[in-house]
Amino acid sequence: MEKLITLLTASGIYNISGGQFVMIVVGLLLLYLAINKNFEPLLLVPIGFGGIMANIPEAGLAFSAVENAVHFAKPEVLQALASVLSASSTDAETLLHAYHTSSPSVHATASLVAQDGGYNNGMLYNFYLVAIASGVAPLLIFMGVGAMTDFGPLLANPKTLFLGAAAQFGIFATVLGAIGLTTLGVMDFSIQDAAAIGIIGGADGPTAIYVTSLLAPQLLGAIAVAAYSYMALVPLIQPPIMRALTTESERKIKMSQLRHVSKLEKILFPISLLILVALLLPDAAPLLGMFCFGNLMRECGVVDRLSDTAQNALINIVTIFLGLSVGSKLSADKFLDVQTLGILVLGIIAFGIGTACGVLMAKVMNKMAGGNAINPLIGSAGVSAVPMAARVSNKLGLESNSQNFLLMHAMGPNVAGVIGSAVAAGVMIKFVG
Amino acid sequence: MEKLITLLTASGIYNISGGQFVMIVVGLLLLYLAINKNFEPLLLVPIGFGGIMANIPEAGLAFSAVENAVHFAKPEVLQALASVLSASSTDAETLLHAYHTSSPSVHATASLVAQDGGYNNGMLYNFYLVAIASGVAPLLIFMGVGAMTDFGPLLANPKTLFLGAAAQFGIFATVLGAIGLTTLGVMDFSIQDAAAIGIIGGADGPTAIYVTSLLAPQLLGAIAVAAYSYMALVPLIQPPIMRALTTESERKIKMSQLRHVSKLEKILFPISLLILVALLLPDAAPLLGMFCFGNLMRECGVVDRLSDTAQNALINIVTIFLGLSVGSKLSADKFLDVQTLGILVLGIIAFGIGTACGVLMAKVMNKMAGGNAINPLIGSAGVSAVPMAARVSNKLGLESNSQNFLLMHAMGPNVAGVIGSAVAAGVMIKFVG
Amino acid sequence: MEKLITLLTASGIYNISGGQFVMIVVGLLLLYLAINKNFEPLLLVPIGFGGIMANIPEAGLAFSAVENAVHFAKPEVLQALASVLSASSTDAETLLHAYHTSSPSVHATASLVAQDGGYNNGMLYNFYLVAIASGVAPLLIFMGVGAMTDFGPLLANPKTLFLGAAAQFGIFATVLGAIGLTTLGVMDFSIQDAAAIGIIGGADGPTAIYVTSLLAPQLLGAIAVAAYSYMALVPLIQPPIMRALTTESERKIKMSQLRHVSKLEKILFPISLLILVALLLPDAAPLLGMFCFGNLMRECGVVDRLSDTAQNALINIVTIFLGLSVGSKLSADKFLDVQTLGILVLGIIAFGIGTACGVLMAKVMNKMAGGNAINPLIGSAGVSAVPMAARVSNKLGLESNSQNFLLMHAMGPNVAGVIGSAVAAGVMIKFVG
Amino acid sequence: MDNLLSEGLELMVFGMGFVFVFLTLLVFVTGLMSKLVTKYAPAPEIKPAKKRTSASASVTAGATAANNDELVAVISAAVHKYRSN
Amino acid sequence: MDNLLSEGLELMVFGMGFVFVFLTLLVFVTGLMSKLVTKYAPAPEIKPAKKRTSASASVTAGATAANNDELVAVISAAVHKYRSN
Amino acid sequence: MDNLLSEGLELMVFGMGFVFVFLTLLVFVTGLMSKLVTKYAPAPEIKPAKKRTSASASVTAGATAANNDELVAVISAAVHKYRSN
Ligand code: NA
Ligand code: NA
Ligand code: NA
Repeated sequence: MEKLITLLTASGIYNISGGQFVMIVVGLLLLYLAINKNFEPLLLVPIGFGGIMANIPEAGLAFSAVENAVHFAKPEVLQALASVLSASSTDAETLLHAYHTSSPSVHATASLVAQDGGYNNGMLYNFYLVAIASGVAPLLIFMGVGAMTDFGPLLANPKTLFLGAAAQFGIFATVLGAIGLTTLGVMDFSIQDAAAIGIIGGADGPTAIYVTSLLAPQLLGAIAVAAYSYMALVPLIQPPIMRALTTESERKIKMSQLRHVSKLEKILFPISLLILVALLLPDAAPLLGMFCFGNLMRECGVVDRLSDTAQNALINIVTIFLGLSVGSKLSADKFLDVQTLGILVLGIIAFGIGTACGVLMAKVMNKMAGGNAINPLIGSAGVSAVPMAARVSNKLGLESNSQNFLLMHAMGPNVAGVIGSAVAAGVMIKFVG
Repeated sequence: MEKLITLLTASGIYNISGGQFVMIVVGLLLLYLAINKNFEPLLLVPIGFGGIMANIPEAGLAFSAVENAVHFAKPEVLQALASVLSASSTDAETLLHAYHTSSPSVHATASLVAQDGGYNNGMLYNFYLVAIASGVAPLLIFMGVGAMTDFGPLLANPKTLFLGAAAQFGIFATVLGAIGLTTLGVMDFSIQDAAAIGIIGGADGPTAIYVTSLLAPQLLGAIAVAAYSYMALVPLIQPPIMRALTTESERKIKMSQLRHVSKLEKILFPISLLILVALLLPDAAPLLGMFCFGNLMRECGVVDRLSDTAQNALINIVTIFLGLSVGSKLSADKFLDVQTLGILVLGIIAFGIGTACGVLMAKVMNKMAGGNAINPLIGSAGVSAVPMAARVSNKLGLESNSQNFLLMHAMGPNVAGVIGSAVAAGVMIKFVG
Repeated sequence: MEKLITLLTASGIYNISGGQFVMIVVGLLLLYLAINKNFEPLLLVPIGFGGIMANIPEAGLAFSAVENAVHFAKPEVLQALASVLSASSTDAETLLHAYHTSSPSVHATASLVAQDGGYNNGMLYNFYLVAIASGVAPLLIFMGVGAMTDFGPLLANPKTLFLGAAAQFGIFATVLGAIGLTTLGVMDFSIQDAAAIGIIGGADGPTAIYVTSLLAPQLLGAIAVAAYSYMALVPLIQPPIMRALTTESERKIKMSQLRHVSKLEKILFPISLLILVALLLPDAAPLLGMFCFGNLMRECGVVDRLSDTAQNALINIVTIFLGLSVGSKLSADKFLDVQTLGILVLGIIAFGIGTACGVLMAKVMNKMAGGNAINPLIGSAGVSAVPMAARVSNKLGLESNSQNFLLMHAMGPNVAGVIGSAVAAGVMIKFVG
Repeated sequence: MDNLLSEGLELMVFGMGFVFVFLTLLVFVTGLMSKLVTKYAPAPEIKPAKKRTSASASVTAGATAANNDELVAVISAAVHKYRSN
Repeated sequence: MDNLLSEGLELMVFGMGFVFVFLTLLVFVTGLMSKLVTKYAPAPEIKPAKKRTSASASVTAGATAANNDELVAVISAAVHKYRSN
Repeated sequence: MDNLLSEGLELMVFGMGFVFVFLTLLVFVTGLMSKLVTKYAPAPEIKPAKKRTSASASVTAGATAANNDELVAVISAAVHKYRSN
């Protein structure tokens, strides 16, 4: 009988909180968007599923050993934790606050105390530690993306790098926006939070996750979900902005064909980029270094089996763990916050500003080049969101001129946007990290 | 000359113990069964090889740093270990007992002391820590199995889930058997040991390893070997029981064809199952969560590259490490014990009872459905052992009626058995974990 | 304005040291050799790229948390480090020396202190810890190589094992050479350094890395680069030695065709080898154990999916991390040393002596077998460097007799050389480890 | 000892009971789900894919099957032009 | 210094000696193994597979090659029926 | 608060400025690199491969494409002989 009561009182249905219920619904919504609407499914299926698992009541899959110990609240364990954390009382909130603000060495001791008490890290928390807290998963995805990227179109027309630069204005404008909301008292973001939110405008998932895990790990769930959702929404967000800022005649501009790029140029490009990073912005070295490494493996032609693994088995394995780990941060107490709303609003503004600046920069460049050389529609591709944004440029071009294929021309600013936001990320880490 | 003596006295042949010799023979036997008799070779080849490596004298591949330090017995290191372990003396047995029963924080300190003394974890021990002690390897295998499983036959005839439930009786009967032997003084199993042994009757390798690593890690070697061996022996163990419990006319029953199952049902099933687990039995969440995740990746159709990796590269990598890690627990002192004999006997009883209950349940369901709808031969497939048990059902059906193809009908209870034993595992972990 | 100065004073160009500049050039040179000259590109591309990343100023990618803390020199952190390291002063050199010679437990404490101070392990340092310091990467590569190796030619003519033994003389002669240079005061190598350098003569990359990581980790960069470079140079190094030591008539000797080797023999060989290792040299058990395991997976025919993964996805993933990790040891302070010069010179001598001894042994065996049975050109393949050395034997054979295909005959000593150098590695680890 | 035995018995009763309750619920949930699917999304095999396409065509124009076909055409044209100069 | 040199010499003698002893033993063991195999399991290439099949046919009926062929037939039939309604 | 705002502004100015400076430099470096390549290694598509082959032919004879062709021939011959007895 006692066993039956144990079973019931430990069941999910007996313990579920309103927040957990809502977050499970959010997880289901993400799965719906990913599967039915094709929203970046490679990430949003694992994130959504991880989000549901993270909110299973009593399972504690997304919690650390200390958090689980505090949740189950054995008095002697709480006492021991309060002692190592120098917390003034043993109530949950005080202990958790002391734990989350403790130094790494106190953290390690508290973890052992919780384990001595019989509590362990949840499965998803371990995935998070290994994949994201260590920084390794976003870097390996960047390496795989590098191995998938063809810099040919960019090398054929290096000036498109300026479009990739201009589109990053969305990032910095959003940082200012987040700070503005804080100054007005609407939200409460630190400068680190603001920087991480801004990076959503970079339209690059792994960069956003990497920067957020360094600057504002408590916002990881919301920022990653916003970043991937908006990347999926690029075909909805960008066209109105692009149409509003360009004239019909500009959209009709046919660009001259790209020159052929030699194998040697493609091999030398990632090396040149790496050295430039090394000389100017060491803080961007992990991200851009791994990106260049992947690209060099692709182009050098002598390590095809490594390049193939980086593009397939390895990036797939890492994606599974990265997605589940991000999902583990979709816990009610972190996600169901007015901040998340702020992040969603700011994120879409960042996308919009980035798109607009890319298009405006393309218009300027077109003017400077005589007015008939650069179709401003390719400017929006500078936000990155590879290859979706380039496809959107191509689509709008075809609407105005059914013989105007802008895809390859838009791939230049598209990959330039990846470099641009990684550079912006490095600046953020340098200044506010 | 001194060097020659060093070499000789450190050689395996000089140091080999009787137990190590026997265990190397056991390892060779497992390799023979795997390679020549096709006994679950994917697991038993790595387990057998790992078992041989674990018993190489003086190499200490399967031992932790502390165990290696105790084996080589430098007095000052033993003294330091005795001090941190609060052991009353420095003899090997006392130290090892204190080490194995120490709390995680004392464990960590002892490990550092052993490393300060110049000893390290053996290679296989490290594999064990990463793959099994962390719990990750069985979970990833479950994810891969989920990605390989087609729930179509089960969805076409959900009542076969009852067969998957009934067959789990073998698990609980065996727990009682193990306790009975202990009460009679024949064996000495704790309730945790009994629960882990019972899970052998679940006929599901990763579930057995996961539960055992949580409840009775010292029995891991014997339980894993028994589980995989008996799964390989399903075509020998089941037929006599099936024949004894069914009449010729029952075995001739031809089942109506299964209805077509839509893609959407297949997508919604893993999600429904996950939510049921979340609401009722959070302790089964890691196992069934990863299983459902793998199955959702398979069915949703938008993350095929992840599903493909989960079914191939990832599950293969994990299988290699899981097998070697299990093999590392085939050390003489743990395996050559009367308990192992008890485990082998109880394990086969568990299989037998499970098979019988599955068949009897099918007979009951057949009676309730009018006596000519369900061929009781598919009941035995409820133990899981996918897809071997379903093939056995099919084979016996063909013997009675050469036009009677039961394979697809038996796949329903077969995959139901996987769910059933994972639920049983969750109950065990809840009650005795 | 202040921010601008921060940016400039933290830039690479402001901080680059001469050593870092030179090492970046060395990294570029390695990439050039790998890509343009096809020097073992699978390893030298990652090593070269890792070497460049390791020398990015201020990024600290190859440094541990403690090394980064010492570099950035916050006084309170230095004070705390000096205290846990019991260092007499807080100047960089003293602290680093105390850190590098500290016991594992002090090491762990110092690492936590540095993290408390806000410093972390660099990305490449983490790769190094996981891949090489743990010993796992070379072992997994050995497993993959085992899964790629066909012992058929060796089994058809087991006497070629003697050639694989003789060629290891290069290893031990080089150890003596390194010690000689130290005795003469030219260099300053410990016996451990000498042993690790000698292993270059084994012409086997993973063995060299494994032994060096155990005996002389500070030499890892130089030794790995030397080992892989010389393996790439085998077609240049070996022919003159082979021509000098053989007569034209010897080079014309046509060897009788190899007998057919049965599947069963191929299955039993890795098991026999493992047992011999277990009985005689437990210290070679990790290396040869994993090698035999890989080969058994290949030959047993029942775990093809594991063998396939070991040969492809897994070995590729490990190669990427191993290469980057080795590259992380190409930091200026460790590589730009007169010792590196010594290592390069001794390494090539080791190769030369090994080649010569292999050829001479083959001549002796040919004499003993009647003078017309064994072409001495196959002796040089005993150094391993699979399959390059066997190809060189074949090429020189064809030069003397255009109908003389020695490739299969040379594969026997070639794989015997792998076993031989792994045995030599075990002896080294036993005696000086 | 006696205690252990009663614990084992209890484990058997509750364990087996729970397994049956859980799988019975799963039978009902699955049946309900299948019924709802057959009722509200009846088309076998082909509809879900179609539905997904049409539903999302209005939302994420760039990423749907329809657009993918179009895309293939575009890329082919582009690559063709790009290579042929 | 002198000590180091003598240690190196010793290492060379014992190391090289051990390598030769080990590989010599391996030559004998391999030769013996091959002889035994040729004597007691002589068939080249084809027998081992055959032997394995027949040996295990009596033991693990469900998992042998013979049964796999049968299985393929069964599954084909089953799938055919299953799809054709 | 005011402080935060000014920090944000500064971050925007320097951040955006740096991004432009960096990418501008990259435009120049890339352009220069392309010019040098076109000047000193002008052949499109085919030369680099050829060059690599010929350059390394003299250095690492055993590992070049040329030798690989040769190798394939050799192995074919060897395997053929080996199997045909
Ligand atoms: Na971007
Ligand atoms: Na089961
Ligand atoms: Na060798």
